[in-house]
Amino acid sequence: MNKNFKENISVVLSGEAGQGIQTIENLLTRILKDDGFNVFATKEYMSRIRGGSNSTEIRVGEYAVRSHSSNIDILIPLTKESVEHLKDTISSETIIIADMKNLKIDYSNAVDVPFFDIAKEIGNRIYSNIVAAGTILALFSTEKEIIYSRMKKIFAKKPELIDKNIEAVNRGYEIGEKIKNSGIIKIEIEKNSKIKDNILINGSEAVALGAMAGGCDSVFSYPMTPGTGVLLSLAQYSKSFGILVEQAEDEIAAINMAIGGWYAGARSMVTTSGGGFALMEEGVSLSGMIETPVVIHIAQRPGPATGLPTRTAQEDLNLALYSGHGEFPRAIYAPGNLEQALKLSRIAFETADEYQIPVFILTDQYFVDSYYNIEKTDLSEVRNENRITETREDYKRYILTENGISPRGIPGYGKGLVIVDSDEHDEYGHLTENLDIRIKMNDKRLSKLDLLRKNALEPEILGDDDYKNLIVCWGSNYETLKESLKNLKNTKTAMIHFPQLYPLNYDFKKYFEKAEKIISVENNATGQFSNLLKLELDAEIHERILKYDGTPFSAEELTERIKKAI
Amino acid sequence: MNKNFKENISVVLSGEAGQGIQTIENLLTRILKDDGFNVFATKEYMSRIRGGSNSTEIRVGEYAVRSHSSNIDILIPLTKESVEHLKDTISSETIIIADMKNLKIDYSNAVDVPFFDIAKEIGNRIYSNIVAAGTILALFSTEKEIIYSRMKKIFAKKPELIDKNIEAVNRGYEIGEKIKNSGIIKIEIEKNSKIKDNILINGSEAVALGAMAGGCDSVFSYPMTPGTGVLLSLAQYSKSFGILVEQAEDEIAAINMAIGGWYAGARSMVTTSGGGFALMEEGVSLSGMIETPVVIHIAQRPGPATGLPTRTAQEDLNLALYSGHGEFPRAIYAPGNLEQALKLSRIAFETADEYQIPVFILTDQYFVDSYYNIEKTDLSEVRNENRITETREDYKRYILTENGISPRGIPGYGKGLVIVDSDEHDEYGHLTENLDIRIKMNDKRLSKLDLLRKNALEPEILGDDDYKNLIVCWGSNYETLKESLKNLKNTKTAMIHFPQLYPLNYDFKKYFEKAEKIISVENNATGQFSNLLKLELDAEIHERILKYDGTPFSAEELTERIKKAI
Amino acid sequence: MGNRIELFARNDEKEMDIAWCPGCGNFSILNILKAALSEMEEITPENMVLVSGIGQAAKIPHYFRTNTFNGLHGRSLPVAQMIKAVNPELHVISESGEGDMYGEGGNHFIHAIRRNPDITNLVHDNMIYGLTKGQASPTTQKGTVTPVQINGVFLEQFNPIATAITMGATFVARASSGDPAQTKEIIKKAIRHKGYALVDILQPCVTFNKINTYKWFKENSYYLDENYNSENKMKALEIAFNTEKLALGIIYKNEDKKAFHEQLTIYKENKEPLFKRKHNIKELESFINSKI
Amino acid sequence: MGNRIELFARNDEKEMDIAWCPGCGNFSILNILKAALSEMEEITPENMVLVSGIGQAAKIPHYFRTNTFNGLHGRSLPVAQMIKAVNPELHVISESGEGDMYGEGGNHFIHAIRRNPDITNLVHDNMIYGLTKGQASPTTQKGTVTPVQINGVFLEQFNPIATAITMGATFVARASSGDPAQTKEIIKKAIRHKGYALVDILQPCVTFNKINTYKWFKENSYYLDENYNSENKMKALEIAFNTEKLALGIIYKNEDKKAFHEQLTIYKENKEPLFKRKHNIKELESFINSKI
Ligand SMILES: Cc1ncc(C[n+]2csc(CCOP(=O)(O)OP(=O)(O)O)c2C)c(N)n1
Ligand SMILES: Cc1ncc(C[n+]2csc(CCOP(=O)(O)OP(=O)(O)O)c2C)c(N)n1
Ligand code: SF4
Ligand code: SF4
Ligand SMILES: [Mg+2]
Ligand SMILES: [Mg+2]
Repeated sequence: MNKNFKENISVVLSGEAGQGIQTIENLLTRILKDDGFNVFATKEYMSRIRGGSNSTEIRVGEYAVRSHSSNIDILIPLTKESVEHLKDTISSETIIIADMKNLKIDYSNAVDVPFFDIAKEIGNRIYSNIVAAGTILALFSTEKEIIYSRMKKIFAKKPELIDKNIEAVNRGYEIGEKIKNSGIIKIEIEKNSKIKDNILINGSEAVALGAMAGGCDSVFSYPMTPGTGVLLSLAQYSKSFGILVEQAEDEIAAINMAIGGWYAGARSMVTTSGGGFALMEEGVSLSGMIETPVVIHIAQRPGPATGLPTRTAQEDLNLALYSGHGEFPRAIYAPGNLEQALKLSRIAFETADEYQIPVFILTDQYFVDSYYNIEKTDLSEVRNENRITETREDYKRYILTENGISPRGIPGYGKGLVIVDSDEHDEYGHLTENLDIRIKMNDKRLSKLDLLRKNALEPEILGDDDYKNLIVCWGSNYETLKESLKNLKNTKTAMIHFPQLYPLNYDFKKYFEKAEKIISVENNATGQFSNLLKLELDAEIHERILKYDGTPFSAEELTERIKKAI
Repeated sequence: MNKNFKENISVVLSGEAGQGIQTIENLLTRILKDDGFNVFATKEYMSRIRGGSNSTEIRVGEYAVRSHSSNIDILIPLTKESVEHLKDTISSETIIIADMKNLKIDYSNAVDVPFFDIAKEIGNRIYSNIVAAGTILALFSTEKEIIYSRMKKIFAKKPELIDKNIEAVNRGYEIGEKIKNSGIIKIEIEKNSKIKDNILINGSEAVALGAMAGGCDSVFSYPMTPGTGVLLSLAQYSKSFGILVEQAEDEIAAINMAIGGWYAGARSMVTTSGGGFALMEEGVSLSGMIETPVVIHIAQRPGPATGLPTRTAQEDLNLALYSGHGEFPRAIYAPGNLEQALKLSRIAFETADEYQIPVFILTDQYFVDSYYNIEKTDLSEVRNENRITETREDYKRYILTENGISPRGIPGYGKGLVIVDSDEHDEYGHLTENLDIRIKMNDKRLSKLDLLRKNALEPEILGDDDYKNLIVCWGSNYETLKESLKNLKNTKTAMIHFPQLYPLNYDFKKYFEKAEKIISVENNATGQFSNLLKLELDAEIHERILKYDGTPFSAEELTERIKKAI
Repeated sequence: MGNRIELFARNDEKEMDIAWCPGCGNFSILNILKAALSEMEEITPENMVLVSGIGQAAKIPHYFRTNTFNGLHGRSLPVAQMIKAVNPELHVISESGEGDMYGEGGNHFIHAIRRNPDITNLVHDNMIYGLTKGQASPTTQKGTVTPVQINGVFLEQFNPIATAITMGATFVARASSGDPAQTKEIIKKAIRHKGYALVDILQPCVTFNKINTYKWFKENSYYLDENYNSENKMKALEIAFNTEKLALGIIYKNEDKKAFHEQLTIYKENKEPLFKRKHNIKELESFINSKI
Repeated sequence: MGNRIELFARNDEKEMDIAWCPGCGNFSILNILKAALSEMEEITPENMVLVSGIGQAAKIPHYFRTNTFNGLHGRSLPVAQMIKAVNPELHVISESGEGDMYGEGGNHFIHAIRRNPDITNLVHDNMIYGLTKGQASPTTQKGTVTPVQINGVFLEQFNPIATAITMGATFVARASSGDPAQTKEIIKKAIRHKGYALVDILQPCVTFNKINTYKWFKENSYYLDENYNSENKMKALEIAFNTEKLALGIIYKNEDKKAFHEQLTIYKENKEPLFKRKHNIKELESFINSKI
């Protein structure tokens, strides 16, 4: 069963919640990156704190690997159940490295390593995950110094744990070297020393950091998986950057707090998931009416209702798109990768500020929980603009202007008064039932949509310029589809990815007019974005590739489904 | 300025909140109906309890008059401001009957009647509205007996008021007779003695009574204009029919209460307006997930946010259509007239019960506040069906069936247990993270949409069978468009009205394919139903006639706009 | 009697994969509730409904054999109240974590009490958001550091006992998951109480709450005296405000108030649950047609 | 000083069309608030914000000259708290009807108090839903018949004073719209209190509440004694629970608690409101690039 791995390899670690799968995910990805590999890690987990079966998939490559693979090259299970749990993705090619005896696993393509016995020798069964990590690192021929130095950083706050953990890694490493030398597993993936300077973050962190680049100085949130990641990141960063982090009593409070924050000059966001956002809709409408910005991050998960709380989906585009009663403009961004997340979260704040509207950042569980290395970021172009105006004495908050945007004042800055009202109002902001003013104000608000549309971010097209088949996707399917496209090797095929989902520039029709066959890829059961494309761009989607079991597409799976569809 | 009125006449009464405009509306419509006239009354009012300017429009006709007219034949103002308020609708043809001196009104086409002085002679200025009513009734030559008998009914609970009021009516009547005899105003509208047996209700009452015909036995609501009317009606009817009426602490409680009610075997509804409904969306998603029915009445008003609380709009179709996170089926009905309201509210309960989904009844302020006479209703065909099943021991709430519908049990009825869960669940209703079951359950839920679609209510087509122009409308524009179509006298033009907005049977495409020009009529700024028709039926709407100033279309206005559009 | 406990066990109890951490106080509460119900002959899995929200505690109905409504986070009380109202023959228990009940569900908590519905409200109070991994809940103690409250909680701790009494609750108790025997008795009394009954149950979360441990709860609580008069509201409040030492037992009780459903006119003449009633369509028709 | 009252009057005050009924208690509250503010030199229309929800009471900011946030029904407190938190230089008053504040907004009410934000919460308590035409509110008296509660309200009356004290409010008062002089003084103290201050203001609704009239309020209320010690929580609660006779004045006060914004780390070193701060993009860039 000797196997050679060249371009890339996928290693999956599985076990129960509480067995420290996340610790090795963190350890391995960082160390392998330090060693010059491209890394990608994604996890899938159950809605529980202990037990069950979770897994982390780590892909390591010579070239950037940035999407989930349904192919497991090496599986390291820490429970018997987790093998069962993954049975559909284990192939005849998969090599299992496991404590076969202790786990009572019976499998032909296996390398038996007594992880648990070794851990117990070190002093505690819980070290078994670290032993396993050592084994893997040996297979990658990672130097000990690189390992130790990263481990010291990771355990910096718990120095008492370092010795035992290093012992565990060493013991695993020994075994890994034996495996390597035996020739069973041979990893020949090129390293690139530049990669060690890459940053390694996940989607939540990218959204949080991007928001900060957009000037985010306050976050109001009620915890909800998988939206909480952004809250936790901002809380953590608030140590170094002055960020007001407040957990609200419920989601309704959260969005009203954020709007109150913006009104008084802060730049606030909320972060939640579909069910929590459903409670915020009246607030979205308030933002639309009083033209006070707000930035809303929704990390999607499968519904309806509680659904599958820790799984992934793209089911809440319609929810965001049509949220709030009445009619008013909004913008929706959906990052396709970490670079986009950094950029679009920043832009979300800028758009909110400029157009004075609610702005959405739509991600999903798969996206926020996935890590990979990206190049260092360059913010030198970022302007620290704050469009608030110093008010004059007779300041009119809703002065009618040509493009619908009225200079936004805040209380306490200038001589004027800032009056906002959720009722229909006049230019000063005072309640009115004058129906002519109503029409003017409604037109004013909606007219901002035209400008938004004109300035909509361009979609990205990849593949054959001279395409016949065009595959449309949004959000986290970007990198997966990119990999599939490469696998496909089909000329005449291109992909198009929309970083901004709404509104769209009517010019974008041209991309669809060229295509003979249009295929969409979405993680939902009804094709929500496909419908939007029909409404916005008259695009007729010929085939919809949909998935709604709570897991992301893998590149392999998507390749196959596209092949069938073309 | 002598004027003769033949087929129909419109009389407008205007004044401040608190001046008893509603009392005369009630009095006049009922008495005129008793006298054999077709009557229609609609009011427009400000969001305040006293003061401001409100008005009631009463149309009286030989044939059914069922829509707002922008034409005022006779105006009876009780304040000077209310004349100003109506200035755009007063034409050179309008006759004003008013206490010119006291109101200090200067107008050429006026009949001066000292309503206030007479009222003071009777004992109190507040009788002026009744004096005015008397004047109008004399113009219609309504016999005193008819007037007295209705007044006795209306004042049945306050017998001490009857004498003064009858005196007031008589005094007004005398003056009316003089005007009539002078020939200034001559009303020659035919009476029809059958009409006196017609029922006279408004939209709120029709929705409430229809719901009761659908078995509604409980209502949970947080007050919100204009949705409160249905709550008040049900509260009032609960005296004679056993209905549980509970005011919830907020809208979130209301919808969860209603779902709890259905779960335990009651038939519950909520009633609200857009902003209140925005808070219910998580609950809608719950209903979709646990397949526990709920009926939601939304009386629309202009948004966003608080908007124009007492005005009318059709802005919340998208809100209902896309409400709730995740994907699940729903049905939306929107009555076009009172007969439809009686029927569709009943059907809403039947659909909710049969398909175990959230079902919407969409109305608007104009609709719920308008009165007219309709024929007596016949419920002999109504089956008192309750589809709940007596459970067996091993009852599975979500047993997979061919059409997606599982027999619905309730706790305490049968030997089985009824387990519902907002998480993804297995056939028993227990939480699961099995992804195969997830797909099956999601498919099961969504498959109900196919059946709903197949059984969708047919739209109604009126006008030339051989149409080139097709005018689409929904909800309360039905009767207005009908009248406009009559005015239009254009052959080759037909109208289509959808009592069920969603889902639509794909067969309905045929109605659009035939048309050369399709025009839509909606009370919103974006054409929400037009977009839905594009998505559902591929209908391309060529022209959208939209109105969003908070007032309904009048037949005259709509006629003009259609003429331009054709 | 011993056998009745089986009644409330799922058929597949052996294979049942419980999502709680080993050592969690929830296990104990699950067992206590089963034991309490098994000792109440009037209750069967068929004539009761367990209503819960979302959270670790709120998973409890899945480990039970009974009618279950596992609804939305924070929304168990509106559901529970109206299940009881439309069918008073059912025994209704609304059960969830304290975040669910006092945080997201806070408005329902205060207003449900005002109705005095005849339901039992069991709250697993682990002073933390368990399922979402350890953020502060309304009852989290000041100073507790969490991944969100990185500098420690400084909000006033929510006092469920005092709040319930203030709102006019008719049965207010505190119990501990660490003491099955007495907690069982408290729960039985709560269920038998005719009106709204709150039992706030102290429950260690061994994973995320390292402050309020089994030991801490033991050291910081005491049982009310046998002779304690639970009908004195001011006294009860005084006890409730003592958060140095948490009182266990029935802190306040008032048997004189009618339950919500007992005040409803729908049950004045007809005691039948709504689902058994036939609507008289003929009568409705005449009623509509009388609106002339 | 007399002149300062003009400061808070709208320029178009003459033409202003006030939506309240003649005789409504809201007029008096409007005037009292203007008078109170005019006597507080530290406050100007520019450095304060009046935040309201929706209802008759909530229209008050429109008859005022000041910064205004007239938001959603029930949601003034979340907005008001964070306006203060992001700019502590502003004086923030959150004002609405009791339905707005204790009904729809109930969850914010209880949890806002736990934060002790330095805002003033004025509640026009007319014991009825005015704007929606007379349904019961949380403080509606038992027995009141309304178009929805056709057989009379039977829910326990919500007690805002007792609730606020129970939640740990640091300033809790009741006042009457019928007594401008004393109410003005109470409001001034509430505004000057450093922390959350509730003033529940009894307000007759002459149109929809025929029970709790001017006369009724007069006959059923009394002022607390001059010597009354408002720092005794249990005593304050006892007074709060006496709903036969409603106490007027400052019922409870606690000056020892820090306000919300005073506890925030963002103000530990830098006192500037957030809008004045420049974000250091270079520093952020290095921070991001250090995440290797
Ligand atoms: C509307 C909504 N908001 C947030 C969540 C996420 N959520 C699930 S459980 C929970 C808190 C659980 O805490 P608690 O009620 O104390 O229960 P425990 O897990 O501690 O038993 C939260 C915030 C949700 N499911 N729905
Ligand atoms: C979400 C939402 N629900 C309901 C309403 C309707 N509404 C407006 S004001 C009000 C009650 C007002 O009562 P209160 O707060 O006591 O003020 P009052 O009018 O008595 O001064 C209600 C229910 C609304 N505007 N928004
Ligand atoms: S996280 Fe806490 S509450 Fe949840 S199961 Fe584990 S120990 Fe129990
Ligand atoms: S309805 Fe009542 S509260 Fe509203 S203005 Fe009139 S009297 Fe005042
Ligand atoms: Mg908890
Ligand atoms: Mg009120």
